Amino acid sequence: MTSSPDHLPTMARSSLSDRLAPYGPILILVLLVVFGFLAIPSMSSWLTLTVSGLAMGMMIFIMASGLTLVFGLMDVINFGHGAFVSVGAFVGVSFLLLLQHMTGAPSLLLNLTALLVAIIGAMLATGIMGWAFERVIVKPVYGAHLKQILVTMGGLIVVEQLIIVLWGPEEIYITRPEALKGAITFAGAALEKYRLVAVGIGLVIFLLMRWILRHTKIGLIVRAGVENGEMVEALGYRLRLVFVGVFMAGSALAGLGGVLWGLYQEVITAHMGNEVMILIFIVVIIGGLGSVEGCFIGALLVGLLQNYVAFLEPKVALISNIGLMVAILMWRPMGMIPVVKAK
Amino acid sequence: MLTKLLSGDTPRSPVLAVLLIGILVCLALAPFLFPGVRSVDTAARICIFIVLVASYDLMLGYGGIVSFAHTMFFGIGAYGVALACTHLGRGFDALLVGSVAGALVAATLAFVIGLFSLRVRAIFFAMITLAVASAVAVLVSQLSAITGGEDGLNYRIPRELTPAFKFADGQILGARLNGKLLNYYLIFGSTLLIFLLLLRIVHSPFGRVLQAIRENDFRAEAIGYRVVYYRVAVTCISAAAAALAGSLYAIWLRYVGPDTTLSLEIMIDVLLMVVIGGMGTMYGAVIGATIFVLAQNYLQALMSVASDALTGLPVLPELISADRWLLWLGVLFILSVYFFPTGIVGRLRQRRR
Amino acid sequence: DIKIAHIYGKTGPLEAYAKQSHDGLMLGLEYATDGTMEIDGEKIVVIEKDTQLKPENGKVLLAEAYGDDEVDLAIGPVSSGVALAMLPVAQEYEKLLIVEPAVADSITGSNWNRYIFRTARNSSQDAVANAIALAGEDVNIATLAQDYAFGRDGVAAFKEALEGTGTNIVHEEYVPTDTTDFTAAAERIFNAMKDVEGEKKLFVIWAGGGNPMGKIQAMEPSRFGVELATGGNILAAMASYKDFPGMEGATYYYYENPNNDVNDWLVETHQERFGSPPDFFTAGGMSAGIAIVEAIKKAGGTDTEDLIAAMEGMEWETPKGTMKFRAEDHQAMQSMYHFKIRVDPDVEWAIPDLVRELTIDDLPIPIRNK
Amino acid sequence: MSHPILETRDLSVRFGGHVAVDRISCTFRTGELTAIVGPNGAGKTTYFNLISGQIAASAGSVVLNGRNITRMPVAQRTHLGIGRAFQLTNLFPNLNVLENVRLVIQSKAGRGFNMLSMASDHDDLTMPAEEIVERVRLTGHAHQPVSELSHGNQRKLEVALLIALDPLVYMFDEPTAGMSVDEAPVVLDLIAELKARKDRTILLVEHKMDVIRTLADRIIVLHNGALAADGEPAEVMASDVVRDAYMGRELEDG
Amino acid sequence: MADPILTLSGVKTNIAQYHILQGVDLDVPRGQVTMLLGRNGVGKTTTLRSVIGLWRAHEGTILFDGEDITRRPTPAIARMGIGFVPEDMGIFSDLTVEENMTLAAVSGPVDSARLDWLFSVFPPLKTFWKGYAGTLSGGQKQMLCIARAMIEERKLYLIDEPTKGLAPAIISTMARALRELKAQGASILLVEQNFAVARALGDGAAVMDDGRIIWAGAMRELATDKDLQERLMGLSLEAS
Ligand SMILES: Nc1ncnc2c1ncn2[C@@H]1O[C@H](COP(=O)(O)OP(=O)(O)OP(=O)(O)O)[C@@H](O)[C@H]1O
Ligand SMILES: Nc1ncnc2c1ncn2[C@@H]1O[C@H](COP(=O)(O)OP(=O)(O)OP(=O)(O)O)[C@@H](O)[C@H]1O
Ligand SMILES: [Mg+2]
Ligand SMILES: [Mg+2]
Repeated sequence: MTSSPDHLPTMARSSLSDRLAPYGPILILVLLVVFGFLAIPSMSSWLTLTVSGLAMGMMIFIMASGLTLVFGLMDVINFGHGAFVSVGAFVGVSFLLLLQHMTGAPSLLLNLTALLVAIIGAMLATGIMGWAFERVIVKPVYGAHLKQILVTMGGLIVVEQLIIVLWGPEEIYITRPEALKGAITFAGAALEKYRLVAVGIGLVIFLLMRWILRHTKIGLIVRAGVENGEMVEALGYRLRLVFVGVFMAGSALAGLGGVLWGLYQEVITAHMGNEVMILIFIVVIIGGLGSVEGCFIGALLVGLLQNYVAFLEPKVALISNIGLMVAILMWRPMGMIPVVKAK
Repeated sequence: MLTKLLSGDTPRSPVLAVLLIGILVCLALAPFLFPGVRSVDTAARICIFIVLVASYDLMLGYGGIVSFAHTMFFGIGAYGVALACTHLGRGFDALLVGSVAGALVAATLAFVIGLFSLRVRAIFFAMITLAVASAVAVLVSQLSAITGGEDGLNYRIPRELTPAFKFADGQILGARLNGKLLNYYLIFGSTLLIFLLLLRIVHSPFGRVLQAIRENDFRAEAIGYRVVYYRVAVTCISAAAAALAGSLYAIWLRYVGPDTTLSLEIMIDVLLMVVIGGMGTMYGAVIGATIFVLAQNYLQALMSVASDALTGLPVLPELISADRWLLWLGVLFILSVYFFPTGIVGRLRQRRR
Repeated sequence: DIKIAHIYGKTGPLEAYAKQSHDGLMLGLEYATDGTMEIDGEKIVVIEKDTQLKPENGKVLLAEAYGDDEVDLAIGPVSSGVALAMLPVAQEYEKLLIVEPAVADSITGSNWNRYIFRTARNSSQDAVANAIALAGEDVNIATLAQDYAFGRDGVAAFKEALEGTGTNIVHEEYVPTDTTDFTAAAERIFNAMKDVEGEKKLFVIWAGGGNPMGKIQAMEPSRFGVELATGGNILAAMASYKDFPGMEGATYYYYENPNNDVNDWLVETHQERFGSPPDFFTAGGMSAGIAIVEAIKKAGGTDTEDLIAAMEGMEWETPKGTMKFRAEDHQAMQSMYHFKIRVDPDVEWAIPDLVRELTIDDLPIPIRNK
Repeated sequence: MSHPILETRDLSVRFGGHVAVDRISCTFRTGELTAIVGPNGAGKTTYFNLISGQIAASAGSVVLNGRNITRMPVAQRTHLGIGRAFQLTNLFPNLNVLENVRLVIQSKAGRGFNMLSMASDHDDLTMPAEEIVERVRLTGHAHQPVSELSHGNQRKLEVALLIALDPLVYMFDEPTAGMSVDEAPVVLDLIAELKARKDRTILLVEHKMDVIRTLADRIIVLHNGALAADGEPAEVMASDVVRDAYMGRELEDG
Repeated sequence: MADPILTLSGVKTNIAQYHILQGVDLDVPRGQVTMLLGRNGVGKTTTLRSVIGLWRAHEGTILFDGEDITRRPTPAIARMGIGFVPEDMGIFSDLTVEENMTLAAVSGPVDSARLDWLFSVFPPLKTFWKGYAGTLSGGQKQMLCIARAMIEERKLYLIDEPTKGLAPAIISTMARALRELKAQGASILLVEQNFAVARALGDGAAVMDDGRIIWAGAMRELATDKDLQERLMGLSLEAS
């Protein structure tokens, strides 16, 4: 028996809005799709726009997921993330060009194998690059946002220039593997095959990340380490190792995103990664820094909204993403699913 | 007296003092020391960027506010002068109206953004400013009838400020005595004035509050400072100063365009200048702007010399070729943050302790 | 010595164009001087300056070239924005600027001054040539362009050129410049065209990356009988045209299309020196180089007024055949090439087979500098 | 004891479903020192947060000098006379000790928006700051950045800031926690001095019974967010609530 | 007595240019509670941090369980079996209570029997198990921090002012918990300002001043000898 006083806090019933709050982001997504359905007169257009919007969102998610991981877990603002996307694309495309006999053949299996090889190659390359990046560039500036912005920006420039030195300044044009060209028509709507592959890969990545973050300690160690690294070390974890690992994983994800994005664009340049950075940042921010789920939903929202708006009122598409971000931040100033709650 | 002028912020390091005096002398006498279109242009740009960077440092280094919209304010000032010159005709009144209007618009916009979004976390504020800045850039591009769109605007400034106006014959030390010279001294004088003013603000009681807010805004509020008001105030001041820098730039260039005044690239340059020089030390702006603008203008030339010297070796000339100057600028980026974590000014002052 | 400044965006996103342009310029000078690089015993010296694609740099570099380096004339730049900033400097220093390869109409239009000549084609030439290539009775065209001044002007010029040809413009679609997903635009276009009778074409005017052609093709426009059409591009970009066999349009230059001595020399020399055929911007650079030599020879020196007098109305031979500086706006009138795409698996890019050379007389280009 | 200066009426706050402060109504008079006790998590700090404005109340009101301040921002309450020292040290870590105190005095003097004079010229601010640093015996550290102070000295500075603010209502949240046995009296003496002035209201959260015994005029007990007892020290200390919920068994020697 | 679990000899630690520890010699006997006492700012915290390796001793040696740990990296030291409760608590406020505890169980999943024991000592942890640590009250944070160090068995606990901010009832239960720990065979080095607690818990005591240990001996001796207290700490502790 101990003599601790019983302390039972007074609990009040939580209201409906309190209980609905966690599902808010999903609800918005659903509402958006319904809105699209009501606003778009043609059923087939709606289907085309919805599916391709979701697929676009999925590609953005893959590119953004690495950033949100590094950003949210390690509190590192990596403006150089775009460089990894570019490098991923260049390495991946180089592999695909080497495997032209496989990509040129009209066999889905051969095509996908080639794609897989390209992806693995790109992820390895960007992963290793991430290791170097962390060692040389990011390590001295943990905890200092501003310096991170600058240093990673410097890294971005250097990597872009190195790409130019290695691959030359010209844009490289490529075509998708044979079996991934064209679209499947379904109920009068054209669903691009390539986008369907992107949806598959995106889902796998999402589920995998979720599982790792929920069921292993890595997420905890990193989040705790950002707040108080000394204490995590004093608990017995080799924080540096974990940080490097997470950074490499984030970079490899960017590389994967780069391959997919490069194949989607069918043209790659050294600056391609940086050009999507604003979009990626928007997704990461509206999702809530560090939240994989938020990033996922945010990316889908962006993809869908962009398509709907561009269809309904192209002028507005100029600012639809920015508008979305501002609106979401007004509603939830910390993003849709904030990971960092206490202060 | 001098200390008063500098608001009590003496360089506190002999090396720094020498550097600053050197820069001051070089800028003050630039047209005579380095006659030549390019070098005088570089000097003028250094001046303008000193104002821009110092105004940014006020917000960032002292206010602890990260904003990506600073070039937007810069652009507003520049477009203010450009539009006034286009519509009011050629005259000093147009310059004045343009500058004042630009500064006012910038401050107002800063006020609105600040009021709405300075309550959210710093990083979100940064992103919101980024969004607003890109929205403004889109707007400028869309309103091409007024702003010239991507092509920008060419316009005429008072004849007294152009090379065509010769107020005396002949040259002094290679400098032609024409309106361009007057234009340069207009820029230089304004820079000096604005810089000293900013220096004073930083060392005023207001500046101290800013510092406190940057350290711990929660506690600053608890000892009686309305954090939001101070943040909004500093954003406005900083925006107005940036707009003035933009006006000076517009007067100097006689051209404005989105790439020249609104691009994110300039924003990053400014950030870098602040950090190289030393955040939260007004003098850092001077050092940072000087070094960076010089590097931007002359790194390429320097590299082509180096690359010529290395022809024949494998890969190296390719890496050092003048076309790869950006690569080395990037390396400079990284190294400067690495070796001058507190900026050059911070480093110099520290060594003395 | 004869000093010439080449001021262009050597570094930055347009690096590849810049290199072609410069190589072409040097080849042009070489060709026109028979390899001596001298005109009447005076050596030609070319100074290169990099604008980094920044207008403000273009301005000061040009001023430096005229003022400090005392060049006789200048050439450049790659980007129209930079060019527009540079125009007043030429006027201020009263020296020549030959614009190559920036295309904006306003360079020899509303922002023109008498010190400006342009060897490059302007957007109208592109638009008119494409209009001729696509026009026909019972042809219905939708356009897709970027939503800013350049895109809208291009479409306007294209429409103007189509007037009276019996061709219908069914729909104009404008999308933000940085668009990467063209699903919505394509849906709108398909919806607009699906019930139209007759031949249906989608004409794409696009500058910079994010080329929409492949993405729209992936949505199978053939379902609605819509064919894509666009102008020519650099060879690397022509690789992606392989998905469009039979596509028609008009191009500014493809090395197999012109048939003249200058071009033969260019193709041969370029292969020899660089191991590749000359590209889109190489020809323009060369035209400018030859123009300079011819003009100086004709004027008998480098005095600006003499040069202007010599160049107005001057005709000279280029890889694209005879060009002529129109006296009114100093724009070089030149041929364009109506092409049809052929795919040859052994060639890295799609081949724009010549259908018809559109000569100066075929192309009614409006004068806009008044 | 004179007129009531501060009053809370049915003050409550909820975090999600958890009612952390539950309808507390209480009046505080000028010159009185009220000790607030209660188990950890009873809501003492939260009650303070509601009064000084760090947290917005879910229901109820705070009245200062007859004026309803429930919806006012923190800074404005501070100017009206509510001052607060924090339980977890909360200072300006990279400024030195003197500058920390000076900032408070400057705030009181209302010179925050003075932009065109030099801060170092304001001797009328610096001198009182030096005096207060002296009073908490930190003179030796006056020019040291706060981050370099030991924990105990940071606690002293925390109290110094409140003294510099000199509000009508002083709120101390465990001021002596982590202070060594020979340093704590410095702070306790300062509080005693304030009490002796009779023109200030003092609220004190404290877990150390001996401190409460010597200083308090009145004790209120919070438990599970609600007011569980209110009255004379001796009487409250003897009550069952306090015995059961708070004191537990006395520490026996091992 | 048996060999001490922790021995510091001649440890000198500098922070930046300040010489904080000026040669600390200290033995922590196995299976005992050793109190580290002294005025504010004499270097108690610095001593603990030097042991766990968060600050580096520039001179002298630190032996733990017979091994020299002076130059080892912090995680390695911790994994040898040292639990550390820092002065500023070092809780992870962005993690929930549960996550804080899970993280502290370095060698595997949380042992539920041990967790139940901790819940009985610190009931609020159970109540707020899913809540963010940053929203806990000051005392609750302190409890979490101590519980976190105890979640797994350790050979030695370094605890910096654990009772600061705890209500008397909790202090007494915590004291019990520490005694139970000791009964399980753990050794404890405890910095404490509350002399009543020190007296109740301590087997041995060491008093610091100016970066040195100026007295070490049995707690009982210090507790009963008022003169000694006066001499070491400048006042009589009995008063409180
Ligand atoms: N980061 C630092 N930089 C410089 N000096 C420091 C730093 N941290 C602590 N000190 C100094 O080291 C000395 C010892 O500090 P330490 O925290 O070990 O004291 P302590 O005995 O634990 O005191 P307390 O009881 O107040 O916690 C103090 O004088 C303090 O000012
Ligand atoms: N922002 C918050 N979000 C959620 N719960 C909170 C928040 N702030 C406080 N609480 C809860 O309210 C309760 C009261 O906390 P409070 O800090 O007021 O306790 P206290 O009486 O000061 O305790 P202590 O003596 O330990 O400091 C605690 O259970 C705490 O978990
Ligand atoms: Mg509390
Ligand atoms: Mg301590």
